[in-house]
Amino acid sequence: MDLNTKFTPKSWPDHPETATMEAKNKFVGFWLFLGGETILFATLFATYLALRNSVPSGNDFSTQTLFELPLVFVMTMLLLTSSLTSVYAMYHMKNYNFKAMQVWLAITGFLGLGFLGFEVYEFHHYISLGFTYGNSAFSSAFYTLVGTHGLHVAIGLVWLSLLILRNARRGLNLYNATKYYTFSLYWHFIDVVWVFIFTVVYLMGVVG
Amino acid sequence: MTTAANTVAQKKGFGATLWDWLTTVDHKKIGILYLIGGGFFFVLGGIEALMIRLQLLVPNNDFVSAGFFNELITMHGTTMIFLAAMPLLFGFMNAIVPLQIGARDVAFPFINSLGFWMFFFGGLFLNLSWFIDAAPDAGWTSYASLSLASTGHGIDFYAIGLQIAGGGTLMAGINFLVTIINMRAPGMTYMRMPLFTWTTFVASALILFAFPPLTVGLFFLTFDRMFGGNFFDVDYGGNTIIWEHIFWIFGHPEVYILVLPSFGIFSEIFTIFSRKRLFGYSAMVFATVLIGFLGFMVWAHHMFTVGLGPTANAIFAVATMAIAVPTGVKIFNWLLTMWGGSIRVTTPMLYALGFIPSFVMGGVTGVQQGAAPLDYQLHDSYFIVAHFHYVIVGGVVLAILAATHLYWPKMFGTMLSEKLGKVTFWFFFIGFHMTFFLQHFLGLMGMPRRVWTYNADQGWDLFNMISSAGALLMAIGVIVMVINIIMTTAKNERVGNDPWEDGRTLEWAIPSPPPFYNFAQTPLVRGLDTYWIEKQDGNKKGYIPAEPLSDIHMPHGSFIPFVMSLGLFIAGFGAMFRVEHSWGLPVLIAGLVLTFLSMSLRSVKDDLGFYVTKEEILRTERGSK
Amino acid sequence: MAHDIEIIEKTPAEYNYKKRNADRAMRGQLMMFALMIFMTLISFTAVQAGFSPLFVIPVILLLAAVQVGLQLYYFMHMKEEGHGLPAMFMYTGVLIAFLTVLTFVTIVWW
Amino acid sequence: MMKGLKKWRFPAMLAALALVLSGCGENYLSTLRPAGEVGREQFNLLILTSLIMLLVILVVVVIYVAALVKFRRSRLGEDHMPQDVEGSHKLEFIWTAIPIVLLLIIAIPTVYYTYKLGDVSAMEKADEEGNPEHLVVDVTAKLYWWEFEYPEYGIVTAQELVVPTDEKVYFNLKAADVKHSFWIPAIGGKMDTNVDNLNKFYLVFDEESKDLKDGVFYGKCAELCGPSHALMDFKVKTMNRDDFDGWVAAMKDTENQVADKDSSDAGEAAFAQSCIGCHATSAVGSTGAAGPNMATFGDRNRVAGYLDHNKENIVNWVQDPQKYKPGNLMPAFDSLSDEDLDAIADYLLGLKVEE
Ligand code: HEA
Ligand code: HEA
Ligand code: HEC
Ligand code: CUA
Ligand SMILES: [Cu+2]
Repeated sequence: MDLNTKFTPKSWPDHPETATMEAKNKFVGFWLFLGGETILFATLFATYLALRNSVPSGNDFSTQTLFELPLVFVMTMLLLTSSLTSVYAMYHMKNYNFKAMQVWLAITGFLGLGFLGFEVYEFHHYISLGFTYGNSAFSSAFYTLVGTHGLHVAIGLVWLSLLILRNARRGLNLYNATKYYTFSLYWHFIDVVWVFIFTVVYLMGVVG
Repeated sequence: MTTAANTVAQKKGFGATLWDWLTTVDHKKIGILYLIGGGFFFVLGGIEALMIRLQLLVPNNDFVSAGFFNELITMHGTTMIFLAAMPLLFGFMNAIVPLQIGARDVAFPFINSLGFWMFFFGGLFLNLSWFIDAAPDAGWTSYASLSLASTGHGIDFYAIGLQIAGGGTLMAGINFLVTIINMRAPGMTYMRMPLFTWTTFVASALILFAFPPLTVGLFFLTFDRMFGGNFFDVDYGGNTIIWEHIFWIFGHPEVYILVLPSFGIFSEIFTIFSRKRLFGYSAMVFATVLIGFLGFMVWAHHMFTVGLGPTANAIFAVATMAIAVPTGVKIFNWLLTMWGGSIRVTTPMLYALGFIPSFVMGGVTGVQQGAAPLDYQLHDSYFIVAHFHYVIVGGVVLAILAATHLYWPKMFGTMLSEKLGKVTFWFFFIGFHMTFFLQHFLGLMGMPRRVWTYNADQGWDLFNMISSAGALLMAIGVIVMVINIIMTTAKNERVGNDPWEDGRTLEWAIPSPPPFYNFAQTPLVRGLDTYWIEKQDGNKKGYIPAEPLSDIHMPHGSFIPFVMSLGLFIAGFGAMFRVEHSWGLPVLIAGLVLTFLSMSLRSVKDDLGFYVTKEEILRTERGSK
Repeated sequence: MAHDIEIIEKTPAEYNYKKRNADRAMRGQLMMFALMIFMTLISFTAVQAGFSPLFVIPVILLLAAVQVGLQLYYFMHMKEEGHGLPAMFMYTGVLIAFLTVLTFVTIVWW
Repeated sequence: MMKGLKKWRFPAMLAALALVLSGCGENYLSTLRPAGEVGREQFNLLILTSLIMLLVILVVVVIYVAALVKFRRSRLGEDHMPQDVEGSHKLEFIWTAIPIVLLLIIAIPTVYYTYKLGDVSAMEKADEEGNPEHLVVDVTAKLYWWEFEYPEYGIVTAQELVVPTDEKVYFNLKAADVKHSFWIPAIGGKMDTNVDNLNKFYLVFDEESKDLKDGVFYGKCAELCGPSHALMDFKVKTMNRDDFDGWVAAMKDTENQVADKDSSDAGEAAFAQSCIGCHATSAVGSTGAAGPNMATFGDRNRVAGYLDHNKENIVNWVQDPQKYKPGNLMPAFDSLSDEDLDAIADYLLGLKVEE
């Protein structure tokens, strides 16, 4: 395949993300990777549930005293919206509308950045209260679960920036269409994990 | 860079050859690298085993100290499982599976190479613990209360080394999965895949689901020991049972990751040397999948004595026993494959024949352990040691040795000596039963495992001595095999496509060793045992091409996997010595930066591979005739 | 292999058909998004309203599961063709994930 | 094969196998010579499963040998082309069904005994006066020694567990530092002592131990717990209820037996000087001491759980405990004079509650 093969919206395949053998491999491989990630997060969730509110005596941090829902709600909205914007980006990718795709991706990135900013603020706030990583089993489990998710967001942002910058002048082709597509899968997956985090960690935490 | 991967290696200087191996992404070469790496660690683990047996030769022995003994067993178990058995199997999977499905390469050649180098550097990291500070000493299971209490950096080496090697394994697993899903030749439906391919597929799926928990567990351990985490520290609200669950959620599937490919290898051997198709092929496939699936439901049988309560114990006991059924289906199908066949007892077949009774013995003791109340007696006694060496050595190691003889001609183009092969077998086989059979009784007679020494006159002296003598016989067997390999390589008598004469699957249809692009034309598959069908139909070429001869697209070699793994290796040291040395943190960061920079380099620098021209293919094909 | 890619020019009719389909799909996605936001709102309100945990927890867990299903099936296109294998692996993953979580909330104790 | 196996033969085979196996190992240590109800139930399960397993192995080996004999290429000729068969549903059904049946035979007693052995509901039961109905022993496993507390009687001992015969004895198991596992092979299966929680189980002791070789059953630590895991042995003395009650009374009598610095006994004085901080000499108390309780030291069978019980070993031990149990938590007392050591050893050997 030649990278410089130029497509038009009319010659652009219906499924550019799986149009070549390499693309098919990447597509399947990435889905499998997400299958593995499911277990990774499940283990983290399981551990968190087992250690939730498990603190040494004399330490009175608990989900109920710690978590504040308004912040979490804003974060949730940011991330959910970014999921939608990345859907828009893929919509334009499939229509071979490179510019629009890049714009929607950039928006996705900014929403993600906003989310991450709030998360950093949240962690910073907890730490200033004395709820540090080493405070208790509860704190370790909390930071590791939520932090691993945050790390995924951060990695996603780096990935996205590289994609946007690297291809800015090249435009869409069958070589990078899969890369964009797998990125969007990844981004949705991060959202999936967050849905469970806000439910299991924050909402259930506040309920008690 | 290496457009010249096709120029024959002999013409190159040492530097170029080395560079070629460091950068190769060819699945056949990576297979060989895995064999070299795994073989090295197998000998290392074997030497550790010999030292264990030497220490236990007589009561109150002081050949090694108590602390050193614990390091020995830990490193023996860890090395054998993660750095010997699995990589050796990966070696054969890499070398053979793409050929069996008629592919030119694996789905992700780059990731394949990355997987190897991560395994290699992880193993190196782990074993450097012998020279730096201390080796891990909390058993290969590294139960949390002890592994947190262990002083020195031993456990840190374990956690970080396995993390790196485990990452490599996960990548290898995904790579095999996608290869088998996407790269099959036309006509190669799932139900026409050779059993070795099937078992590789299921084992890789197990890797995909079992290794993430290990990753998480090791992270917890790393954080608890090095970064102030409290997952397992009871004083801070932590819980050590979590580690046990996580470890065995990984650990039990792990043993099936080992044994399923071994089953696959034996399935190939039974069909080839019985000159008969596999009896009950679809049942075999189904059993493989079922074993893989059930493998995830039984982990707590390692924790019967932990105090999970009768309900949990009962559920896991019954689930455990269920695995005997699909495994039995396999055993009987193999027997019936032989039945009515024309059995030729070559060296590989000899191993397969040795495997059946040995593995059944190991399997049935497993079922006994699955009976929870009985396991209260057996757990952590030498009975367990006997059980798992019967299944691992009698199943996995025999399979590896068998595959070495079976696939050597395919991988290297020369036949290992049959005579020496049989000598190896008999020494190894007799030594194996001598070592481990009596250990069942040692366990029943009250001997706990992982004991550094024992007092005389508890009734264990004689059996231990016999057991130790057996280990020596195994060592002789392995040494004979090494001699065999050296002699064969020196003689270098070339063999043709199908040296065993009764080959059935696609890998036997092409030259030994295959050209770097494997199949000049992608084959068309018409049924199970493709090559056999074509042979029966008198097809001289060995397979029907599914495409006209045309240029072949191949990936470039790359040095990046090596550098990425090196970066992680360096970062590991930084993480470990972060607290006591000021250089720790910078080294940690530098290593990670190296890894991520080379990774981004890879994703930014497009690598579209190169084409092998038609003429070149024709030249090569003629040359190999 | 890669170099076999043929470039097929769509006829205007085909192109319009594709475009219409894509637009319809996109409207569907938007609907799903609205639904997700709605469910999120319900979850947060249910918790804020202070109903009994015995009621709230199952409800929010259910909503989370549904929402995740929507993400997977719509946003990640798992409902579309060619996703049988990814779906199979995801389901297996989810099953094992469920078992893991179940274990940790039942037989890890103090 | 199954045809020849008439109904009555099965129990007979069970008995035969049991007989053969019970020749194995020492009666104070072997799971094959059970001396208690729990161990016996487990042993029966062992015999039952072993027989079934032997049957499985036999079937496999018979088919295997027959195939090997009948279908060798050397017999059939080089050119023999076997007929390809795809499989056989009938056969496949058979070898799925029969193992399932065999497994059910194992599964039923397995589940039954899992619940039976896990039943500790009687532990908390008390009679009208509030006295517990059953003997409960709290076991604490520590880096390389065992502490046994009898909460009902307010006494504590170490290294040697003393229990009455012919009744259920319940155990609370806990580890103080890292995980260990409590195992008396001849009496019954083990249970882990976790650091996280209490584990509970029961054992029954049938046989009085005085007739055994050392007069005790052997107990082992079965979970890797550090360098001296191999040496973390303990001993079990079993006696009839009357003797046991006598022993308890004697233990209670040590209430005020505290080593005195000013004692005329040089050993006692030296002990009070250096050792009392970790080793109590009165059996009345509770768990939690840094070192083993010494109130019954003279009655014991071993020094530090595994060394022969003589003066020389005591002296050697005190001078350099690390040499004998690497990693244990007792500091070396190499500065004590030989006389002091000698006197301490004598003093310790004199600490007895049995005649
Ligand atoms: C290749 C590795 C491998 C394999 C294949 C197996 C296979 C099995 N294992 Fe094993 N096992 C280990 C490796 C393996 N194991 C290791 C390494 C450990 C110890 C880890 C540690 O603590 O360090 C261990 C420990 C272990 C335990 C924990 C013991 C303890 O610590 O207390 C248990 C308990 O149930 C168990 C059970 C089984 C069972 C039921 C099988 C079954 O899959 C076996 C099935 C096979 C057969 C049964 C034979 C063929 C069947 C027939 C011929 C049909 C008819 C049979 C019947 C009706 C019975 N194993
Ligand atoms: C793949 C897995 C695997 C394999 C192949 C083996 C192979 C062997 N094992 Fe291993 N073993 C384990 C996995 C394995 N083991 C595990 C997981 C444990 C538990 C660890 C723990 O408790 O944490 C264990 C524990 C274990 C113990 C119990 C330790 C204890 O509890 O105290 C013993 C004791 O006998 C033992 C012995 C042996 C022996 C004699 C071999 C033999 O089969 C080895 C044969 C190989 C050789 C003898 C090498 C020969 C080579 C040479 C001699 C060099 C030749 C020289 C040149 C080529 C230059 N092993
Ligand atoms: C810091 C605490 C400490 C001090 C002080 C100490 N010991 Fe110990 N001692 C221990 C521990 C812990 C053990 C158990 C070691 C083991 O078995 O692993 C032990 C075991 C022993 C044993 C073997 C016990 C048995 O039941 O068989 C003897 C004898 C002994 N100590 C004697 C002494 C004498 C004599 C002194 C003083 C001179 C002394 N100890 C001082 C901690 C201590
Ligand atoms: Cu305590 Cu082993
Ligand atoms: Cu297991």
